[in-house]
Amino acid sequence: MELVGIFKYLYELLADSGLPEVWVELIGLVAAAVMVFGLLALIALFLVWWERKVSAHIQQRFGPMLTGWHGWRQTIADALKLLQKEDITPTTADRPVYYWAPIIAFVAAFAAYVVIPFGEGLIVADLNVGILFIVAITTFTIISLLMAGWGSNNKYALLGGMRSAAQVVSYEVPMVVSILAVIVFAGSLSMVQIVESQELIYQWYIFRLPFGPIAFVTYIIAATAETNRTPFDIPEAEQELVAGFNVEYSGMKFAMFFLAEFVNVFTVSAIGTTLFLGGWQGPWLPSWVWFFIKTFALVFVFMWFRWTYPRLRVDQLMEFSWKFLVPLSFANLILAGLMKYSGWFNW
Amino acid sequence: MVKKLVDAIKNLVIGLFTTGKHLGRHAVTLQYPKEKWQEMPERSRGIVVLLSDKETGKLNCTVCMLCQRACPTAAIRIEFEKVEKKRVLKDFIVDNTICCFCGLCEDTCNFAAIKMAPKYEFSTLSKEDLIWHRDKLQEMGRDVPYEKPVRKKKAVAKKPAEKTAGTAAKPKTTTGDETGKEKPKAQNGQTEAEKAKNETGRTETPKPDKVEPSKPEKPEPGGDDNKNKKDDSQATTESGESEKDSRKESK
Amino acid sequence: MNRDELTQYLLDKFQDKIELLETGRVEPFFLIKDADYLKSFCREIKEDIKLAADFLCNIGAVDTGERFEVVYNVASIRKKHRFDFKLVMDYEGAEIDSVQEIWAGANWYEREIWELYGINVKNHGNLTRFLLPDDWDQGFPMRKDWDAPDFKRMPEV
Amino acid sequence: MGGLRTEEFQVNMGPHHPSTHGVCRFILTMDGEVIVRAVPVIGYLHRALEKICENRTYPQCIPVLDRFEYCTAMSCNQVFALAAEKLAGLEVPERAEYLRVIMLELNRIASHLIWFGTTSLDLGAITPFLYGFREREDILDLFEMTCGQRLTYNYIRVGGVAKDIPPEFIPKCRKFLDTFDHKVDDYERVLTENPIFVVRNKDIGIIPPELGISYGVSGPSLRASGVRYDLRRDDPYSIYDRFKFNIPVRQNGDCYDRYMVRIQEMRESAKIVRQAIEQIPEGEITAKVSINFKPPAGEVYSRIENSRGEMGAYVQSPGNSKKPLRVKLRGGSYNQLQIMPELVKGHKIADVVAIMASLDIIMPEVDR
Repeated sequence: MELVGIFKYLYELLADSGLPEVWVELIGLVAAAVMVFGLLALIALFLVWWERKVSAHIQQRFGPMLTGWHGWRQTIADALKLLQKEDITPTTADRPVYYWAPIIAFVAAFAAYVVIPFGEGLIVADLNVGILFIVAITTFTIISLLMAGWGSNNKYALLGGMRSAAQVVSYEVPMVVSILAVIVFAGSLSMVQIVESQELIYQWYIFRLPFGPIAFVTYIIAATAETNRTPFDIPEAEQELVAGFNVEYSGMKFAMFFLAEFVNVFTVSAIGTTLFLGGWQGPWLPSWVWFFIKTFALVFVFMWFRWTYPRLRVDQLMEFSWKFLVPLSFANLILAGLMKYSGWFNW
Repeated sequence: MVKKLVDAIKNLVIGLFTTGKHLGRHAVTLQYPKEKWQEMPERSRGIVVLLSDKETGKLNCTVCMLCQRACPTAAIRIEFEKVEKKRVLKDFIVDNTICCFCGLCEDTCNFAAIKMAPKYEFSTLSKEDLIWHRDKLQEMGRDVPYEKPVRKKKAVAKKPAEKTAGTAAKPKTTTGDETGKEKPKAQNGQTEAEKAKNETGRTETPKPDKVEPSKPEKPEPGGDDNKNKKDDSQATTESGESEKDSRKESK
Repeated sequence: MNRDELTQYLLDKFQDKIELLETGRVEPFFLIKDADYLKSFCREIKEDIKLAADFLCNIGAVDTGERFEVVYNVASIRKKHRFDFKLVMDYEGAEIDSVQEIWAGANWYEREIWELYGINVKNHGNLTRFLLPDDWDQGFPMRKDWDAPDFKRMPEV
Repeated sequence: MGGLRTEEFQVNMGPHHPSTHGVCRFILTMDGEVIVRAVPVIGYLHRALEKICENRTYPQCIPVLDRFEYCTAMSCNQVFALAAEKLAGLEVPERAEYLRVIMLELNRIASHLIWFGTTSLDLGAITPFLYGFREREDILDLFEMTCGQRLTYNYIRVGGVAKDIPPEFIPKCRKFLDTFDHKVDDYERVLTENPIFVVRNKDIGIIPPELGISYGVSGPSLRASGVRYDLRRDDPYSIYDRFKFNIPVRQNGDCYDRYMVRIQEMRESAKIVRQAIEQIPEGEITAKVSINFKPPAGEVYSRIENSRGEMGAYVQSPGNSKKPLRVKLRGGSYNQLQIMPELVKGHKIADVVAIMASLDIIMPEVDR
């Protein structure tokens, strides 16, 4: 709660200084946005490093070791290297499309954090349609991938872009429907209220049998597909499409895609934590610590998937979504509705 | 259908646990420039070196040209002049850019004059530096332990691989230029334990700081000469204990 | 069938069309006297129940310095025996018949022979360069008399 | 969809592509994600090994042929040594034969481990790749201990082997074999039953037995189609008739069966090595071979069972010469790449990768 206290203090300080109220609001929002941005950039860098370490240890290697303690400075060095790199635009590229694609991916990845509660009271804006906002914003990623695939004017990139469009559209459905099941129970679209409705551990939606676990698994699978990670990383698919949609990107543009991917992983984990794992709720520790522990645990699960499983083929992926995941999630939604209104397990 | 689904989930989880199991294990790799194998296998074929007599410091090479003839890539060139009907070595050139590290030269040599030493770090900044001449080859070979072969009468006609076969005949008379300091060669019907003892006696002394063969910062080969001659005095052959199993550095 | 039986059977079956060569060391080695007979020979050894040479191991051309030879190594998976036969031809107008209809795998071997030796292959259908660069114009490198500016022979010592 | 105009387009897969196992190029004509036509383009790795061999003496050919198929360089040594021995009528001492079998089978395991790694890598699972290479490293340590090199061994020579094994070889080999079965279990746990892996491989790239034989496909790829044909059993060379081992055969001929056959072959090879190190006698390790080895005139085709199918060497000796007149090499990958266009037709682009991985194609063997 100390963090919130600091914010409140600064806010009051500004208000006391005699500025007009509009300005105070504006400065407060900008400050919060900058803080969230900085925090997420740090988290993304950390995740890159962490993924490398996790993969290395799963494969009985060391991973980066030479830069700092267990190579913790490695991603910083990598980011600096990418910044210095020549930014190549293919001559046949569709320039505006090619140029805007990584920016849209980047912005879309970060915008979702406006409504994610990092802790009790630690939220930029508690929208009453928070979850809807997230679903809408994260879908922007498809547009950026499609733009990248089209704008590069490369066959591999085009195949990758098309694959990602098909994939994200297919998996958006089970993901939203599994989220809906939670919303039905919580009775609110606001992230804060969803978290507040699962105060005790048995109230977490993952433990609300029988619909909770099913919704959670559906959500995790759909989220893996949404973030283009193995076993659903067919838009990139190094072994088939070389690098898929970002095959022509280099330098900072590539870094933006890369960071956006990791921010997206963190996003879906954060949403998963908020919806199913009780968000910031937890004893003894400060609320934001609980939030980060749970979120990183989920991120680790995603990484674990990535370094264990092979990749599905594009048609099998669609088949899995439409023939299995979508019916399952809809059935689960009906089940959740029945549970809510019949009063079973309604603790 | 349900059984299939349960099986699928079960196997996915098994896969996760198998990779998860490895997460806690220690890495099997080495951090190369920092950690190295303490000791290369004795037979490891690295760079070609010329061996010289431990006492006199002279090269063992008798300019018989067998290695040059055996080389499949023509990486070896021997230059000699004839003094009183005897060949005298002028230069011995090994082109490491085309050497294929097959070890045929070592196998062919009957005088323990050329060897593929277990050294592998000899990268240079320019291609020309990889063409090594006699002096450089001799320096590289100073600290390489070897055993002088006991020559049978018709050793030249035999396939060289027989030398290591453990079937060599009893030690016989040696020729004049070999100063008779060699150990008796492994005999026929030798037990394995004896053989092992014999071989551990020949292990290379681990000298990590001396193993760097060519240092790019050194400008001319002439400067190399003097430095390495000083090093030569330190080149002692202590009999390595049986550290074969602990080749990886302990952590 | 062991080696002798196989040799005898082949000699009996094809009479004067083939000739047993002494150069073969382990498996029987035949010379097909008439190059035009190759295709029907191949078809017969494949369709004969006792020979059943259904597996083409290898086709290789040889430039002996005087003439070309094209060597076929065939095996039978069912009968588990193996034998070789070859064709001999002059440099001038060297030509073989394609055996792709009998063994589909012969395609690339014949292409290789055409490319590296300059032996023409009739009825092949796809004689294009594949091992050498597409713009290769330095002749047929596997011939004994082939020479090129950057081709070095081993120095004789 | 009557109003929508579609057209085929071409994708150049390779020569610089992560999963073409070297520098192979496929010109794929695609209809969306589906392949209409595939044309393999090879020759990027052509080193004219056959021409080089015509210019070398018999002992010198062996290090050159190490580069023929560097994943199983022992087989390359063996096939050429076998041809030269057949030409000269040499008898190889018994201990040398045992050493050869040990090395060949260990090399087969090492090669299959590479295949295992690249297969999983091509299907997107990166971790098994590293596991495979971890065990391969142990085998390479054994090789380095014996012959001094890790990849291009030059170990099996005409008339025998180059060096006897060091005394610590057998304990170390035994230790490796004892743990190896568990390691294979580990691999299987990650991939074999994994539903994603199964759907990626089942019914993909089916080789009917007749088509496979006609194209000259051999080795594990043919045995997966139900043809029980293994040269170690059916045309025994060396001393393979002394060992007890099974020949794994599967019936469907798809990628999954090829995977299963190879996995089981690793276990069988380990069995052979175990028997060989139990039985190995003392004795000479090489026959008497003159340094000026000159086989009499003749021609010979020798073939052995390599991890990628039948590996053969046709050697013609002109007589009274230290150099062969002609060396023609045959590798299993050559024929397996030839059949690729037939297999990939109608499949997706992701299946090209799966099929190529399952056939275990390696480009140096194709291009030579």
